[in-house]
Amino acid sequence: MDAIFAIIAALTVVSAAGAMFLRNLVHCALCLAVTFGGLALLYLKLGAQFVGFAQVLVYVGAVAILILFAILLTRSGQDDGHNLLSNKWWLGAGVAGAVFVTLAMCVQGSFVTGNRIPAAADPSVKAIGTALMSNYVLPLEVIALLLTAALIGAVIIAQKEKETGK
Amino acid sequence: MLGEGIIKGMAVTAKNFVGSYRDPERLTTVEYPEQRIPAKENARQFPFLVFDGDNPMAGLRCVACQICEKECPPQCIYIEKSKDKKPDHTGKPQFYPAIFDIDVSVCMSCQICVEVCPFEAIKMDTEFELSTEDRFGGLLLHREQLAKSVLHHRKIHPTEEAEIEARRVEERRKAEEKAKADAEAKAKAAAKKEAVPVQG
Amino acid sequence: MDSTTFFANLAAPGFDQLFVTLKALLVSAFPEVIQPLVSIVLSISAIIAVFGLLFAITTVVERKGLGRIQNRPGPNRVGLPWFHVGPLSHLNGFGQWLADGIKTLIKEDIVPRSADKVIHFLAPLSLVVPVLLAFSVLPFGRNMTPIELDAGLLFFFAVGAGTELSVFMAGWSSRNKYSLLGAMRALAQMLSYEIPLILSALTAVMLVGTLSLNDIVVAQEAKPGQWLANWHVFTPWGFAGFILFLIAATAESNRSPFDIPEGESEIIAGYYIEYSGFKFAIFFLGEYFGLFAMSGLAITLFLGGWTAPIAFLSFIPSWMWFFGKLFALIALFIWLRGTLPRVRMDQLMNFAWKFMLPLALINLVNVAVWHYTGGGMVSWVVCTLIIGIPYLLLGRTLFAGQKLGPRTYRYAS
Amino acid sequence: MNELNGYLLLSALLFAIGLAGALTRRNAIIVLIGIELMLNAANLNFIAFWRYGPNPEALTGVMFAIFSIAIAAAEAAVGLALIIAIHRHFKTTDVGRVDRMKG
Repeated sequence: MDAIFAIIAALTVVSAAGAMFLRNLVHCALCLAVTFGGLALLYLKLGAQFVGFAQVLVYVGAVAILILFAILLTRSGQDDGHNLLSNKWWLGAGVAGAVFVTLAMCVQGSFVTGNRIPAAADPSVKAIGTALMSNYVLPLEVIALLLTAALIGAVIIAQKEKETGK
Repeated sequence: MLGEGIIKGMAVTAKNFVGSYRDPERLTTVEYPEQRIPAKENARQFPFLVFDGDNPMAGLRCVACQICEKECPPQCIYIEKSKDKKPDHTGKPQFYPAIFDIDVSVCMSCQICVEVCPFEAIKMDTEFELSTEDRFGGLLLHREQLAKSVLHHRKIHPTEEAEIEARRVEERRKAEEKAKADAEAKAKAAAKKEAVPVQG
Repeated sequence: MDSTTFFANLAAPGFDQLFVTLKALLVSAFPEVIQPLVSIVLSISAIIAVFGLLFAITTVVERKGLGRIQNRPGPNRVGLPWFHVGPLSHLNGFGQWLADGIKTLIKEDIVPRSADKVIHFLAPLSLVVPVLLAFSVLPFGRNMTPIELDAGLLFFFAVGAGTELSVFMAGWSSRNKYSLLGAMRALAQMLSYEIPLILSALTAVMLVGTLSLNDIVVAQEAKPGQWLANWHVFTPWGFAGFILFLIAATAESNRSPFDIPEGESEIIAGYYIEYSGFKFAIFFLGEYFGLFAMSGLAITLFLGGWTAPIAFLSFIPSWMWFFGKLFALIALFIWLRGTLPRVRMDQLMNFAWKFMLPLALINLVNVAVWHYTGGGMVSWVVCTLIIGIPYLLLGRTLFAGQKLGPRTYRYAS
Repeated sequence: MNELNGYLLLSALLFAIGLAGALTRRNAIIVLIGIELMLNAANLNFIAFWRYGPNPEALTGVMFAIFSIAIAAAEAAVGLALIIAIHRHFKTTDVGRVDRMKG
């Protein structure tokens, strides 16, 4: 447990909490971007360079921007002040707390996590590419299909109302 | 074909770029403090007082009639008439302005003072570099600053000044003739007076 | 690059490796423990100094160049202070950047009362930091890549994504409708043009088979026995890719003719309308750094990076080649800015999605065809046709239904 | 506490935060953000287990993370499109008030 991990982890957790519980939705989305950045740093620290950069490219560069666009399009940038939380928020908070306690107890009590030594090998981009094109070619194609479907689906969903209104 | 226009446009700009170095005539910019465009004859900024001869204060054409002061729309002229009189260019004794101030920060360059002046004593100047560190006192011009030689006016408005000059020469000639005629008449009268005793 | 490589290069000093040797010498002067730190600090300060100066010079050169294009002399007054004697006292206006810098430094920093102060403050910083990070993977010369990353290109695009967020932050936090409009325009434009940008960059990656920028440059160097270098721009797909990349890079760095996010005549200055003083200067700096980074990447991917175009010219140091090409590209951008009028928003989007994207996709196929046909005369013809015919067809459909006759004026003429 | 435990606990905490946000907030966009956070927490687990696992050469964890990122992007796009469509229809993004099946 070194200092760098502690700093990044603290940054990530604090910004994640901000993303969930800040009043202004734009602040939430910006905090979310920081969380994604922190996670990318954690990936880099774990030696997964490709995943870390892909995380920044996809999440900070696309998903965070998409969420910001959605916030502005639905004009929910400023909450009206009341009713921030749902009626039975204590139930949700209790469930989340219970989940965390359970997970933490599992992690601490598990024999699997005992004293592992980090593996040395850094995966080169070439190895990832080869794996994508050999072992994982079927998932890759499925993902391609899924992304295409999602693209078309998103366009249709967002446009639907307009067409019927005509 | 797509992109053709871009290439044509870039050729044009490249021609201008190279041309501006090879042919200084292309540069339309006038680098102001060093280079200046000579002012157009009808250019006008703020009024000044015209004087004849070498002595600015003695040669002022202004007779302190105060028409311009009354006509000035923003009321930027202040005149105080003198107590004594001094002769004008025709030799007729006239008042002169003891104080003649123009606040150029108020003046709107309308030229009405010039148009109403019966004595061609106030004219529009082309001087525009009037910036000063004192925005109240520095822009209130007194008659010493306002007085400028008729030669200056001839330089900036040659056509107009030539007209005025001709008129004034005519005036002077008439005045002289009149003076001469008066003198003659006087002389005749004197001669008559002298002759009367001879006759009588 | 690690210190062992530096010491290896000490053995072969020369003009080409001047800076590498110098850095190795400087680093070796420090105790062993802090050597990596010193190496990093040296790289960072070199990048900031060199590109800061380049930014300063570019602002003046751009204004002078634009002036000459419009038959004006441009700024030619400001020289060095206290040197107003002799013919060089004006430096022909090349002291302008210093005056501008001092002016922006000492100007009042105004923050709108209803602005989101924290985000308003963070926005310029989050623009400059990612852009500076992007420089760290560019190969400026032989052995002169600050950080040799296996996924250098991915890193470049990943940090580039951060700038989009900062544009939004600036536009939203200012509480000004024009700044928000500018930010939304900028975001839409950046997201749309990022796709052709990455797709056209991928062509080089596909052929070379690596994401490491230094390896891409090495692959373009002239092989022993060749007189012409293997620059990607010398091939049909590479030429098309270079043009597509250049257009997308222009849009990505908000340069004219794609400067509608700033659109002075419509939305005043876009997302940085509410910035003044030093924060504005940082935005300005960030824009230009982005331009330099994009130009550097274009050079690396298509113009052979630090390699010489003709083999016998390789006696000229590699870093000189890189910066020479950088200057040439900057000049090209200035030239374009002086030539083309600003496009409309719908034209911009149409161009991105109906022209750039299909062509970039076709170009990817083109590279594969080039690779499998071997790069001979046949592949030249085939590849030119593969990219040329869609270009003509798409160019025609883009203008279908538009009358582009000579312009008529109702009152003038 | 060893390093893997640290990552796993962090991941659990992030998951819990995301879950809490998704369950307690009213705004649909925040719910979506919570879901994204949970997905990211899972990704962190994948990478951590890959790094500290028995054979990292197999790249299984990395592959999982890559595919998960792609799916999350698709999910975000569709989810936000849905939210925008809902907003057009109900003029609200409050999940508590979107309670009619019939349009």
